[in-house]
Amino acid sequence: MKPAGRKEEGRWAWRLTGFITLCVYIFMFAPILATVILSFNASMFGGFPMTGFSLQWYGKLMANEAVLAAFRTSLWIALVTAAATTAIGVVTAFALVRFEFPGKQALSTLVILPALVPETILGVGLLVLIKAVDQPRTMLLLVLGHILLAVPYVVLITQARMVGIRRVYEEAALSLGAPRLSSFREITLPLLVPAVVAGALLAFTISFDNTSASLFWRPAGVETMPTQILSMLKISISPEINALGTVMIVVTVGIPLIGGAILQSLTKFRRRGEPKEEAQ
Amino acid sequence: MKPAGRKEEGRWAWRLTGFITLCVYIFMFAPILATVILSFNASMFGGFPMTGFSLQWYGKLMANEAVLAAFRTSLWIALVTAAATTAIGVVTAFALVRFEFPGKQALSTLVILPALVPETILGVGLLVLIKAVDQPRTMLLLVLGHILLAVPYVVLITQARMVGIRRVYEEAALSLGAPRLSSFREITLPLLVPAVVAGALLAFTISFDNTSASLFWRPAGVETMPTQILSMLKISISPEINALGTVMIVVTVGIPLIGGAILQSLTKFRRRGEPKEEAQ
Amino acid sequence: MPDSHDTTLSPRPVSAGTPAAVSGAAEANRPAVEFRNIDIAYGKFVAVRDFSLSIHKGSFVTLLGPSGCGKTTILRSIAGLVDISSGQIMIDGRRVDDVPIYKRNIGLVFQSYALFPHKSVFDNVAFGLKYRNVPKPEIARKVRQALEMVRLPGSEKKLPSQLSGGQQQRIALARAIVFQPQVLLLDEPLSALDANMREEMRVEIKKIQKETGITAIFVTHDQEEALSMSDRIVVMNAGAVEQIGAPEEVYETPATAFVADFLGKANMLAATVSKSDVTRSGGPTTVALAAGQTVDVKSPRRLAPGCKVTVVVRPQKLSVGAAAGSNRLSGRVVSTSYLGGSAIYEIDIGGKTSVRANAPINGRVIREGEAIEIGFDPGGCVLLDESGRRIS
Amino acid sequence: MPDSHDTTLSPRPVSAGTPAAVSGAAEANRPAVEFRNIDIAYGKFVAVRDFSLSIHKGSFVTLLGPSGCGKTTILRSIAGLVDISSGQIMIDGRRVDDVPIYKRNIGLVFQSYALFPHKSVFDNVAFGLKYRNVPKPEIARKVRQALEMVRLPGSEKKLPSQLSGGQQQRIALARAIVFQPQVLLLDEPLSALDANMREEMRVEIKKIQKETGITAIFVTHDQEEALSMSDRIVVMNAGAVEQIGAPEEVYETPATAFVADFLGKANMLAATVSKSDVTRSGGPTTVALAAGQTVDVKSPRRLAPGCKVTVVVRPQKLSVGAAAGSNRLSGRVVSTSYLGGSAIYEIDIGGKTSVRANAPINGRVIREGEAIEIGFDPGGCVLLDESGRRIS
Repeated sequence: MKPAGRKEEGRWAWRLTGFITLCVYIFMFAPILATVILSFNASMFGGFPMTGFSLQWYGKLMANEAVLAAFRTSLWIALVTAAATTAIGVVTAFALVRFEFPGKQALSTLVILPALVPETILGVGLLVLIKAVDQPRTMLLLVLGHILLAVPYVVLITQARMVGIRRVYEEAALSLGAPRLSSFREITLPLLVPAVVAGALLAFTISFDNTSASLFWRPAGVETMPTQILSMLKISISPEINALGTVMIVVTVGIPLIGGAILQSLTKFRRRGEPKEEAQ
Repeated sequence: MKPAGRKEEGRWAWRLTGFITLCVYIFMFAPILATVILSFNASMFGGFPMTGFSLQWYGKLMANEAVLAAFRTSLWIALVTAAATTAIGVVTAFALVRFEFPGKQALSTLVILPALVPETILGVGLLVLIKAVDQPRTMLLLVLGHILLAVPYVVLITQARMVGIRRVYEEAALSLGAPRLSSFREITLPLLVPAVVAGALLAFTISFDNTSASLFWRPAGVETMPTQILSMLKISISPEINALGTVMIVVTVGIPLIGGAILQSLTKFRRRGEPKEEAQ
Repeated sequence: MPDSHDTTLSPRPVSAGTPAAVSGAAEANRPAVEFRNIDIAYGKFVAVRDFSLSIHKGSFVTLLGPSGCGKTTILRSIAGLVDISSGQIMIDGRRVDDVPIYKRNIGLVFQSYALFPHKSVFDNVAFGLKYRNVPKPEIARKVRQALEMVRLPGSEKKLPSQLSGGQQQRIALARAIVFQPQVLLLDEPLSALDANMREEMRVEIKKIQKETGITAIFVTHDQEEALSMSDRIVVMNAGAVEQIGAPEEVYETPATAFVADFLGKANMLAATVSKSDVTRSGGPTTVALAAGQTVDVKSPRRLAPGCKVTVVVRPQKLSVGAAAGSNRLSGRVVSTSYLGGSAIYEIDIGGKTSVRANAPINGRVIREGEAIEIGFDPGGCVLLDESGRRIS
Repeated sequence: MPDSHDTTLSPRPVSAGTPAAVSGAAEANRPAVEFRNIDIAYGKFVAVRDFSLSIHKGSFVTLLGPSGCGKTTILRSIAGLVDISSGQIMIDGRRVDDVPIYKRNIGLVFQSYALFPHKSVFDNVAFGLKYRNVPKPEIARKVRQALEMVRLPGSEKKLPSQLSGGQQQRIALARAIVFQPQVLLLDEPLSALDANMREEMRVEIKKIQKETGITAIFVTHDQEEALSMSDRIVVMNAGAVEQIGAPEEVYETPATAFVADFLGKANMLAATVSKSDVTRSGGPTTVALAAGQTVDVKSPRRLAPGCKVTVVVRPQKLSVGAAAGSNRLSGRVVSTSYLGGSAIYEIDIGGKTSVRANAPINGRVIREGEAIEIGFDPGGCVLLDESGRRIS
């Protein structure tokens, strides 16, 4: 169907939109582009015009033990967070969508709340609490903190998908003789896969990128990538930062994009040949 | 309809879920509760048991010029961000959902991307860019940065609602003689209100709570609430922090909750008397 | 095509070879499904009240009623998807109240097909066999037979999304019957299909049910489906049974005003008995309609003059114009709906009463505003008493 | 109720008092809507091809066809919601191709009602009047009249969500006619309603259209709706017109095989002319069916023996059993669908050909497997030539 406002009338609206959107996205992508491009700058001093192409800053990064340690720490935490939140998310979403139990309504509301509770508060709160009960900050606490931050989003994603998986599929499997666990494993879980993958990727990104909570909770001497960058920034904005930023971009944007692409091609494969909607 | 797993079979699943969820939420809410409770502690030293009820730490906050300045700065930025992002969100979502134009598909993808780009990257990138073009960090930059961070979420919320508002409503208004702008104002906009309110509240919270981007972008000497808390934490975890945390909780959780409640009661009022779905 | 399958899909009696089968002398005349005084309540809402029904092996029974009448709830209770509050459900003589759904050996066909979207047609149909530990070559053979039976041979590798609605419902049917369940439950399986496909599937389902000899319970709100497919119809309203009987019985002699109205929108004319032949019980009775005119009706028993009755006449039983017989009413056409082979007339017969007549078109369609004569055979109507029950 | 409104809602002629009205001597015989060689294409897909139609003032014209045939596209082009690629659309003699939708003065009723959910019934109905700068007291009066006309007086303060589907569609109708548009466009307005409500609304819409004398264009895929409501039917297929005519004309003498099949699923029997009366043009012609039997048909012109034709007979025109006349075919019942007043028989007449007969039940329903005689009047069929067009 052609747009309703084909004539002159509609144009002003989307011209304005186009302009605003363009501004927002230039504002968003120009910095990223600048970071990536300048990371290959040969010059010691950041800034355009570039003086030549060089990989020296990446070389410097690879030789920087502190950076490598921070990268390993972040990666490890992010992977554990992704795995744990995904498992929690699937079970919670299944229980929330498929079963009736006392307090379900309350629990549903609680799921949304923490996504609204700002990190600053969670960060301060946890610190206050462990100080109140006189405990040290440990890596376990940091990982648990990241899981806490990511769980609501993963539950929301899985829950949304779960609602979309009609109960009749499970009822059909049961009626055909598959016990409950088999029905879940054979029918529900495969249909949940897109949400599981999306949730895991999101949890990974949330954890890998987390700055403020990590600042609050990390044990003494432990740096994650974002805190490492922050502490390096305090010294100076060196071209090494550009290289580190580019690595961050590759990990936190590249991985989800690749994951999303794989997911989409999987879904496409499944939908191949699905009857098209009516033309008019 | 009763749950399908009424007998023994389903129980293990939701018992496990209940347990996990309980752990997560204790982990989440215990710190918050601790912060709020300890903020009324009479003792100089945080920690249980409490020695008495006192409002002295709130009094101290009110006398702390730095804290008051940070609060005013954060509030001001959050309000501007909420207003700007909401306006951008409505126009963009309308254009994306209702009009066909070249590059629409690309633009739709771009809308999702920035929500995936981590704050650390945006933070670093913007810094790198302004250093590359040799500009100082200003308040305008900080506000623009916050708008940038909040826009994708607001667009997503508004877009989701916009998709739900069927085009026939607008077509009906047009066929009845209302020009395009009147149709938008009388029909589309009122139906979009829930998304607009939700988007504004979310933008407010995102801005008010932002730590990492503010750390990167704030002009020298400017503190927002989260950066203020961080810098106070570097000195010590004083009971004053508890009081400040409690204020943050009230602003960032209380305002959206109240907004949501008002919104829900509005929607309920509208839906009153809607024919119930069939019992079986 | 239907001839190409062998007898493994035509289990007469149904129980042959099924795991839960019980053999014995009493088997032949034991009902396939039996409800004994079932109540089903959700909290305070009673969905089904004191429902009893016994279903013969190999028969096709339809639960017919408006939405919310409890028909789907009953179907789901046989499957074990809904708990009964009291009473007993027996499948093939075995009480199943505490048997979980996956052990009940029933075939279930849903309104929304419910084919597993991520599994091929083969895997969908084979699903029930797999959980019955049927050996693989046997599964392949049975799936092929089932697909031939629903006239979709060779579709094993397709995904459900590649099939049309009608094809999906055929696959769902194949999936539900391939493991020879004791009962086949069909929950409004035709209502998601478009009109042409619906009629085709109606014939198809009935044919397959006959060939396999399976006991089928069919739920619908569509009177045409119920009349054309069933051996017996259970008409339900508000959780209770209104009438149970063969299609002809339910249509021709509705037990209550509800049944008369729900099946075929009968004309209901309030009347008072003015004269009745005292000598014969089935004799002619003359009633004065509240609308003002007088007609003869045939009553199964003698009615006292002055007795209030409702005369129920189906639109199809009313002849119009020249075809109207001796038992006549005169009126004026309020509206005419031309339907091609026939026309529906709404006729004002005075006293703010209008009747509907559905008559084949002989010659000219009578237009709005014209005077018209309508007539019906005294035996072509049913009389209801003041409480809305049929006088018999 | 319909008597309680005054003449402001019954504008004959339609143009009286409407802002866009053009007065003049030629007004009376100018068509209300005229399409001149319309093409509508989306990119490379041609939705409508060379469509011409002239619609008389006050008439009820239906665009009938399967989904995707372009009927909705044409309707939307009148409203201005779809651009035409070439040709002209005239409303009341004025070319509207470049007039934006909100200046076209048309009333539009949607399948999904499209009532503004956040506005009361009053505000919904008053919407069109408000944008025509009607004074407030006048608005209140007109809204009240419109609500009385759709038999929902007093519902002004309700919200659409408080109304049933049928009630919502009545309000939508009131909203579309209250400002006396030049044309009323109805886009499958009944298809979201349940069967009983649909029949009621069919009568209602037709009645209101007659009373107001408004020109109505109705889009549907339902042949019953088209036949029962229309003054003229435009049967469409794949973007082109198949036949235009009165309901009786389209039903009794379908111009093409498509029309015969789409309206009432006619039997199409391949045949060869074996003998024809050379002396008279309308004389009896004997044809040999491909199925093997021989029947007499009436041809409008002389056909040479050996000529291939298709005999189109509607299921309703076939008499069965004792009622079958002299022009007989014998066969065997393959399936019987009991429908209450009548039954549909699928009858195998040999040569792998089966025909459907829809016959009223006289006495006994004939069951599957029984032998049966069917007959039809030689004038009760239509002959198509080899290209599928009616022989005339």
